[in-house]
Amino acid sequence: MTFWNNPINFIGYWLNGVLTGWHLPAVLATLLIYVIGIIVMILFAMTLDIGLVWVERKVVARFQDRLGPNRIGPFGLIQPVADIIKMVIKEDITPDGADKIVYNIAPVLAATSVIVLWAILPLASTIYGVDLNVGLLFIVAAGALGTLAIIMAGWSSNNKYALLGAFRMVSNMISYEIPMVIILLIPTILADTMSVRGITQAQSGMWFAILSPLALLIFLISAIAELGRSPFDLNEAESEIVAGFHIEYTGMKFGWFYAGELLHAFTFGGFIAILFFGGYGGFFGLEKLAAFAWLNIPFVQALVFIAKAMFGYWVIMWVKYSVPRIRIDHMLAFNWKFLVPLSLVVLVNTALLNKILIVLPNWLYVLGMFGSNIVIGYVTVEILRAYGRKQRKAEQIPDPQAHTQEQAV
Amino acid sequence: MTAEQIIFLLTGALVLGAALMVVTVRNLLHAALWLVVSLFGVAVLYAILQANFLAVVQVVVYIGAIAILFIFAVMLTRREAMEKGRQTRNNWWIPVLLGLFILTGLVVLILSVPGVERTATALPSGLDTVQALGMALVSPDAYVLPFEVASVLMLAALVGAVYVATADKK
Amino acid sequence: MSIPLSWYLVLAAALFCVGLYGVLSRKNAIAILLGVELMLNAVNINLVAFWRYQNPTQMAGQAFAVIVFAVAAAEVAVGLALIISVYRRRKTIVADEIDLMKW
Amino acid sequence: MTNWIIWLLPLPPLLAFFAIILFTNKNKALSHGIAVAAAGLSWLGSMVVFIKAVGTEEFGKHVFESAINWLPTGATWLQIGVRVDPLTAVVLFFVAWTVLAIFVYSIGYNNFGQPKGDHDLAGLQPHGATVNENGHTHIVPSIEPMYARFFAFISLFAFGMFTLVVSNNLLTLFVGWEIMGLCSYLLIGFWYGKKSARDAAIKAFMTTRIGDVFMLLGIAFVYSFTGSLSFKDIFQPQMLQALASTPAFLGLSAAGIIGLLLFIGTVGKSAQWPLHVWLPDAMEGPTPVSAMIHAATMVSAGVYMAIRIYPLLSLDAHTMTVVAFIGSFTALFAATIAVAQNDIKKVLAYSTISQLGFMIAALGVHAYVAAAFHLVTHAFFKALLFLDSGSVIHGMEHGVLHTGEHVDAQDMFNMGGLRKKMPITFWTFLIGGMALSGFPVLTAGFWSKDAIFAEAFGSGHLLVFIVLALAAFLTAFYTMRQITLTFFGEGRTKAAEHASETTWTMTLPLVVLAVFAVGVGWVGMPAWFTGGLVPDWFHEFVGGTLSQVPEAVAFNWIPVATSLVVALGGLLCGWLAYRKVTAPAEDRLQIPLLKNKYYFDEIYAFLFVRPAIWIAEKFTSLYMDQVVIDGILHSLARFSLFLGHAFRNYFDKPVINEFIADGTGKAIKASGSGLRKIQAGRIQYYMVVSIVILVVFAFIYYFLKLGM
Repeated sequence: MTFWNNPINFIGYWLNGVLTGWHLPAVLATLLIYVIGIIVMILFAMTLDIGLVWVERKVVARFQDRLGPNRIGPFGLIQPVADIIKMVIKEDITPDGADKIVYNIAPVLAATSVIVLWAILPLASTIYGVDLNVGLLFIVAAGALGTLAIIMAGWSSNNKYALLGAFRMVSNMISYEIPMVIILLIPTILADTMSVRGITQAQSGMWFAILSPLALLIFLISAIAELGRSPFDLNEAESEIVAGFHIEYTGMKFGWFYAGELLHAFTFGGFIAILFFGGYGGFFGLEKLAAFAWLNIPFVQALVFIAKAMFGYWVIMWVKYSVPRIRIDHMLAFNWKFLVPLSLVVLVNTALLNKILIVLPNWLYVLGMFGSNIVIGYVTVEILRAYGRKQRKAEQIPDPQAHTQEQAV
Repeated sequence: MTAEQIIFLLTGALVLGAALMVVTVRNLLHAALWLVVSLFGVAVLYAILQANFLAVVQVVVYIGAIAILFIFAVMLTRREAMEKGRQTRNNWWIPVLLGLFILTGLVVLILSVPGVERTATALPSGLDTVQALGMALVSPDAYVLPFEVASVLMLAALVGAVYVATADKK
Repeated sequence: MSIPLSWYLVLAAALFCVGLYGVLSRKNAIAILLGVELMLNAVNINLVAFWRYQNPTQMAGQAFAVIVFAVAAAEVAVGLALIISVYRRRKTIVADEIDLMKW
Repeated sequence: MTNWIIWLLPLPPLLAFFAIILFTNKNKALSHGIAVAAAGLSWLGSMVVFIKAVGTEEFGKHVFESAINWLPTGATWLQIGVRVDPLTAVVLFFVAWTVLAIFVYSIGYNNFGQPKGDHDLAGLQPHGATVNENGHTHIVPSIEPMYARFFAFISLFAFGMFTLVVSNNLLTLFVGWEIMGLCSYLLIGFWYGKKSARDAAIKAFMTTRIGDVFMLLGIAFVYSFTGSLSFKDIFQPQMLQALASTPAFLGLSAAGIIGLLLFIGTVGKSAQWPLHVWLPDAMEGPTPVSAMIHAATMVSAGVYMAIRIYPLLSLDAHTMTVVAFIGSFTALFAATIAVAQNDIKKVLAYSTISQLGFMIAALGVHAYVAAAFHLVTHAFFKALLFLDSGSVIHGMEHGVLHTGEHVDAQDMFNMGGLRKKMPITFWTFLIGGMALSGFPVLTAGFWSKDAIFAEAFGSGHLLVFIVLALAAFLTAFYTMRQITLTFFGEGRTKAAEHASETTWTMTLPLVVLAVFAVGVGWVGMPAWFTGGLVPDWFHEFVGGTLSQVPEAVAFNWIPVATSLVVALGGLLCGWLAYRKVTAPAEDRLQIPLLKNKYYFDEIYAFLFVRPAIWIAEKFTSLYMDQVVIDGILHSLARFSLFLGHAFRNYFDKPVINEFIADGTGKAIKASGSGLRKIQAGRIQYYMVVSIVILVVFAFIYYFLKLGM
């Protein structure tokens, strides 16, 4: 066990040695090491978050045909730091009639709900917090915490816009949790495990994105909804409810929400990478070749993972900055009438085909899975088209009354 | 006093304290939030008991669904929730006595059971509790029937809730 | 590993009694439901503890805990729906005031 | 493996029956597709079994048999199962072939592919449809209205036959037997619109029922005696010994009684005198049905059963005498009637009866193998003949529809000269006819009949021999008569001149069956003809069914000469007598006694039917029912009425109403108004109460437990 192939355990081992060398009881030592590990993990996430602020702003700028932050530091790299300083020194307001405790807990909880996700996020084959055998459910649980945080924030601000925003957000999250959970079952079926690492390793041969592209699509959509980003950002629709659930928050409390959202987005990019693009590994068996052994070095893997996560994150941003917001009833209808049934169909299809085709040679198996998804997608699109046509026909019936009035005028 | 015991005692204290807050605080929304805390503590207990699945599901179901439902209900019936009067009935002492009585009885009973002081043995190696639970829930010679019945119950509850809660249009 | 079974049982008993107190003493119907939730959880703790301490390969405890989850969810959904519709009609959710069913 | 096939043999037709009845009855093509496919499957299976059977050495010693427990009878089980021994194998062979042929034939016979009739009704024969072909309209045969139903019925029929053949015990044999009885009823009355068809159906059903009842008695007797119904157990030597040695009443042994009872079943099923009356009327049904019932399956089933129980039958000399007598008498008697019939199908019907008589008679003179042999050959050529007659009728009907002239399409005197019109039918009919009349050497009929003669003569039953010889002569005679009237000479009606050959679905089965009608005889050539070069395969094979193979009778020139003479002589006479005849008037044999079948129907009507009706109307209805039974019922009613009044006035009103009912009501009311205070409508109040009570009881229980 060297530092290079198993850094976490190596450090842990070393620390343990040191602490017990200081005559600490073993129990305390382990506890201490766990605490340290947690802190390190949070710090890492947060630093990454600072980077994300920069990335986000740059990408937005490019999408909106601007330059973005470029004054402070090379390419404005120091800009986020400036932002943070600004937030910290801003006045921290707690409005009258607000439910103080809840109001103050909410942002922390919001950020926590994101950070806990990092406990199961495997940066590399040996760099990860824990390897839960219920990892995927853990994601959902964390999402539940996020929901709670938002509703707490919205309610405790004692502000109708905040409450409305919270209601919207919660209805949004709860309803989009359903397709997400259903879709999370698909990697579970394909990899025969809910452990995130297990899923990653199961994709060393073939990405699940290829075995089930529809699942990837649905997961992406519901993830965006879960994040409450455009086009599902009704919780903070400026034009309607000013800023939604965090309308009353200022300074670093707002900062928590903001940071939380960015990190959340990136984390979901990471989960997309893990669930569908083979996470830190998954070069279609390339890494098994001796020539590419260097791909298995943990740090390389971590870099690979971050790159893939960035890709997912970028897609999310892409959607956010190019798709307009949709109305809430449309959003819920889209979920209940389209996304949930479709995801159920995909789930059943995957479950059946996976059992049936597994006997076939590998390439046929992959082909079958992919083809089936394509077929389902095509059929869905056709159905939608037919439905749309029908609606258009229904709307285009000319109203003679109006016509005559026009003539009268 | 091992680390585990410390954790257990902390969690237990959290659970019980939160539960007490649930039944005593006046602000109903706080009560709901305290419920969340208490249930989270229960989830931790499950984790200590190495029932990962249950721990996570506890969080998903109770905090993600039930607590949210409660909070919604509280908000929808805001007028009541916000009124700052006493939230307990006049003869609140009867339940107190009853509770204490039952508690003592139960504790006496529990402690009188032989072998109740024993500690758990390590899980048999190679036992994937999640997989085993899944098997148990769907294998015909185990609990598939209760499982299915429960799912039917869920469906019925769903329909009923929707029907009851929709404002009757007049 | 090092926790006696009795601790769980006692904790569960205490939680149960607290919930019972809540159920019996609170005016507000929603609060009563909260108490019920506590009691259900107490039961679950027992189930899981026994699963862990008796025979972990025999999944009865966990299975029934799951079923209790389902039942709890159903109970809350229906209960709250009822409360809300009662609130719509009678503008109250105080359990004692909802006594149409008496003689 | 083979046993599996045997078990599954009857299944496809049954499935086809249900499939057609339940699902596909709207779609004609699909229906007959299913039916034929099912028949084909059973055919395939039968062939496999047959070939395996032939391939097995000493097959008679180790037959295919498997049984399962069916009904628990106290300690033991009543077993049912399947058994294929040499006899079954050959029967299976011809059943499979004929059934398949008939199924295919039915497609054409029911005018598949023809237009729907102008005014066809379900339950009536198709009357033809008017089609407009390039300008001029003309009438063509129309498709059967109940097409799918027909195939469903014959499928069920086939199921019954296969079940009967492969079953290894009397019970399932009887089941198949009865299923066929039902199907014959359904199929004879297929055109239930016609009164004649209805009556014929009922007649057939009732008449065979008489036989079946006795057969059931016989089965019961067997079971009560031997405690088993499977042939294996019954035919054990010691069991047979016991049966033969146990005296029953009438000076007959148990074996004799059982044999007689079962044989009466055969008499009914195979239309032997005196239960023969149903068969000619059964010609009302569609021709494939006639072929099915009267050649291939049902009547053969009777004989098959008789042959099957031969070991039992042969135990008692008296029984054998009865069998021999009935057989030979029926043979002659039916032949004489057949001579005078003009309906082409009726002739065949009576010839069937007489041929079956041959078999029974053969059995009666212990000619086991000969009987089986004739059963097989007859099944082939008689099926062929029936299908041919159907084809002829079809052609005639075509002519009738074409010319619009109203003549009976079945009356031979309306035919003539058809050999040019329908060559295939003619040649196949000729072959069949020759086989029937036992045209020497070539045809199957010759060999089987010759075998019977030889056995009868060899075993010294001279009377039987002579009677059968006469019958054979008549057979040849009326066969030639039929051929001459139908095919030779000139068409006597416009319809006959416009008759046309039928579709391939009808002619193909004819050709196939014709091949067998000739070929199947050669497997049974006796040693004296082949000079021992080829052993008498059939004799060896089927004889193996019995415990020891019966030795072939020594060659004797008398029977051979006889069969030659009667066959050729009969044919010649027939030809001479009828080559010029053009009208019934010129037929010298149209004497009333024969035409009216010795007035048997009338006699039965007088002896049984009318008395029955008289008893029903005069005695049972008027006296028994209206006076005795009604009287009893009425008095009962009065009594109970009186009783009811008494109860009401002296018990119900005062005691029940006043005291119990109202009293209870009042009491409950009072207590309720007292108790209702408790129901506060407050859940928590309820909960507290209930929990307190619970706790109290828990504690009581706990301390009691400690106390113990």
